[in-house]
Amino acid sequence: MSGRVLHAQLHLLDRQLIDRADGHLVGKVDDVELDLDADPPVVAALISGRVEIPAGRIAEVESAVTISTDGLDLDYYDNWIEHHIIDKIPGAGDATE
Amino acid sequence: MKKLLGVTLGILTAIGGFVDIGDLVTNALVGARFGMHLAWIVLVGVIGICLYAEMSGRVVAMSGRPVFDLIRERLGPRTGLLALVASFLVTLLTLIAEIGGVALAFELASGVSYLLWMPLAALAVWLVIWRVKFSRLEQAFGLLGLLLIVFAVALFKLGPDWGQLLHQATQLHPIGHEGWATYAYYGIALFGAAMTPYEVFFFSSGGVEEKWTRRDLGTERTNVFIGFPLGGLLSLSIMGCAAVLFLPAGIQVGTLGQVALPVVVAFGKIGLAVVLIGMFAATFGAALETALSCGYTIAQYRGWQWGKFVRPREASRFHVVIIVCLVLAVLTLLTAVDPVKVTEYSVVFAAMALPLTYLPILIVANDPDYVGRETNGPVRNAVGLFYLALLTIASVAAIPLMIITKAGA
Amino acid sequence: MRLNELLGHRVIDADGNELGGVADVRLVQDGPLLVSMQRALRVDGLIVVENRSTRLFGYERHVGPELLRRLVHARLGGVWYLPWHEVDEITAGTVTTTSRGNDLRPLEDMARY
Amino acid sequence: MAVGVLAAVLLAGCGDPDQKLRDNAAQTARTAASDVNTTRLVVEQLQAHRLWIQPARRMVDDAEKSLGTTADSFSTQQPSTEQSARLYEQVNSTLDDAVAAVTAVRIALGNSDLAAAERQLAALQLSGEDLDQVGELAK
Repeated sequence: MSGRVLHAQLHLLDRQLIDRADGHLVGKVDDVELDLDADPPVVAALISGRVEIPAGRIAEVESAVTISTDGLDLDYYDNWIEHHIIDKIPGAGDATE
Repeated sequence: MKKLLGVTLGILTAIGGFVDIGDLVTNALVGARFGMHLAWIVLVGVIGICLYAEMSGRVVAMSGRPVFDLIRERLGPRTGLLALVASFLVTLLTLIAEIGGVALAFELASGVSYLLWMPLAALAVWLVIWRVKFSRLEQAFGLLGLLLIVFAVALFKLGPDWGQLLHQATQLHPIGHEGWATYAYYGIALFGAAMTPYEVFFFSSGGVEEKWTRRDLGTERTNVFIGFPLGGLLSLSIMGCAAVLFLPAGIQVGTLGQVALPVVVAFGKIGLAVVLIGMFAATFGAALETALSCGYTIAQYRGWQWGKFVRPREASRFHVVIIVCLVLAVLTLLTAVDPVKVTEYSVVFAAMALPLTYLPILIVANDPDYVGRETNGPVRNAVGLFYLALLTIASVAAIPLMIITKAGA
Repeated sequence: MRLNELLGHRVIDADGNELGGVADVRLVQDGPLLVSMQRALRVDGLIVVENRSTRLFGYERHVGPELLRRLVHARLGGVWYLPWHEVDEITAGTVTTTSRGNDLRPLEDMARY
Repeated sequence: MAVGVLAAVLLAGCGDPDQKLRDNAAQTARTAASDVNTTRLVVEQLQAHRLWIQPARRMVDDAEKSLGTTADSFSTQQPSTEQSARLYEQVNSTLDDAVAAVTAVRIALGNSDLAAAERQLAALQLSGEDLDQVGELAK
C-alpha cells in the first residue's frame, strides 16, 4: 500500500523548479506550505519568491521539481529585465553561432 | 574516427584550458623563489582537481544538476549564501585578473598601456559570450592556449641540469632566504591556482550546456584524467623555466613580461610571439570562463534560467549579471591596481573558498538519488575525504599566513 | 503551516520530556502527481533529531562517505521517526506527542521507498 | 671597496637596532637585485637580437618603477646607532647606483639608442653584485 517516500526538506526545499512546457528554469523552492489540518495532512503548495505554486501543479519530483506553470507569474523579474535592458541590445533574440 | 577526433579535441581543450593567469604568474613566481622545491604541490593540486571535476561531471551527466544548484540544495539558503558570496567574489577577482592579463599581453606586444587595452578586452569578452556558441568558444581558446607548450620546449632548450631539478623536487623544504611561513603561503597559492573554484563551476555548467548524459561519462573522464594532468605538466614547465633562469640570477617574478622572459632567452623573437599569443588565449579563454561562472553561480543559487543553450533574452538576469561583472572588472582595473598583484591575491582567496564548494559535490556523488548506481567507491571516498581535510587546512591557514608573511613579501 | 517554520520545533513526549527537534517531514506519494491534484503528497510523519539541527545533508538516509556519515551522526545523536498519528498538538515552537521517547522507531529501520 | 666597508660593518657587532636595519637592508637589496638583473637580462637579449624593443621597454619600465619604490621605502628607515648610520649610507648609495643604471637603460631604450643601453651592462653587472653582497647580510 505504501507509495514512494519523500522528505520535504531533503527532496523539495531549495530544489530547482523546471517548467514542464519548455524545460526552462523558473526558480528555487524557497519554502513548502503544509496543510496540517486536512485529513490526511498534505503538502498544499510550494513557495518560490513571491509566488505560491499549488501542489496540484507539481508534475514530477526528481533531482529537480517539474511544475506546470500556466497562469503563474514566475518570470516577473526576468521579463522586467528582458524588456528594459536585454531586448535593447542587438542580437538578444538570436541563437548563438 | 569522428569519436576519436572528439576525444582528442576534448583532451587538447582541457590542456589548453587548464592554464590561466593564476597558473602563469604563481608557477613562475614560485619557481623563481623556491626552484622546484614546491613542485609537489602542483601534483597534489592536479590530483585534487581531477577528483572533483570527475565527481561534478558525473553528477551532471547523471542528474543534469550543475554544482551551484547542489550547493544551495545541500547547504541550505544560509550556508549556501555564504558559499555563494565567497565563490562569487573569488571568481570576480579572478575575472579582474584575467582581463588584466589579456590587457598586459597586448601591452607587451604593442607598448601601448594596458589601461587602454582593458576596456577593449572586456568588451570582446562580452561580445563572444553574447554571440558565440558555447562549444566553439571553449575549443577555440583551449586549442590556442596549447601554444603555451612553448614553455615545455623552452625548458629543454635552456638545457637545465635535470638531475638537479629532480633533486630540488624531492626536497620538500624552503631554501636560501625563505622561511617555512613563506614556503607554506606559496604552497597554498599554488594549490589555489591549480584547483580554482571557477574551473569546477565552468566544467559542470558546461556539462549542462553541452547536454551530457550517461553516454558522455567516458569522454568526460578521459578529458579530465588525461587533459588536466597534461595541463599540470605545462604548469610545472613554467615553474621549471623560472627555476632554471631566475633562481640563480636572484630575479623575483612580479610582471607578466618576466614570466615570458625564459621563452625569449630560449627562442628569441619567435618564441616571444608564440608565448604572447598563448598567454592571450589562455587569459582570454579564462576571462570567458570566469565571466560565465559569475553568472552561473548566482543564477544557479537563485534558480534563474541561465546558460548559452538558450537565447540571451530567455536568460536575461544571467546575462545582466555577466555585464555587471565585466563593468565592475573594468572599473577596478581603471584604478591602476596591478593585475599581477590581483592575481597573487586571487589564488590565495580561491584556496580559502574551496571547502564549501567541494563538500556538497562529495556528498551528492554518493547519493543514488542523483547518480544512480554511479556512486563513489570506497577508494574515491577515501581520497575525496583526504582532500576535503587538506582543503580545510589550507583554507584556515591562508589568512594567518598572509598576515605573518605580509602576503609573501 | 510553512515547512521552514516547522523545522526546528521542539518535540515533547507524553511525559513532558524533550526528545529533540523536528528535522524533516516524511511525505508519501501514493499516486501520480498531476492527476491526484491536491492530495498527492501526504504528510506521513516527522523526523526527529536528538540534537536539534535543521540541515541533515541527507545523512539521515545514510548515504555518503562512511567517515563523514559517522561524524554527522555523532553530532546529531539519535534520529527517529515520529508517525503523524502520534502527533498530539503543534503550538508555537513545540510539537507534543502521545508516544514516549523509547517507543519511537529509529529512522534507519524505515524503508527508503 | 664597498664590500670592505660592509664587511667591517658586519663584523663590528650585532646590536638589536642594528640587526633590524640589517634585516631590512638585506631584504631591500634582494628585491632591488631582482630588478637590476631583470634589466640586465633584457639588455643582453636585445643585444643578441632576440627581443623586440617594445616589450623590452615595457619590462625595463616596470623594473625601474619597482626599483624606485624599493629605494624610496628603504630611505625612510631610521638609523639609530653610528653603525646603523654607516650601513644606511652605504645601502642608499648602492641603491642610487642601481637606480641610475636602470634609469639610464630606460632612457636609452626610450630613444631607441641600443648602443647606450649596452654601455650600461657593466654598471648593471657591478650594481647587481654589490646588491647581492648586501643581500647576504641577513636572512
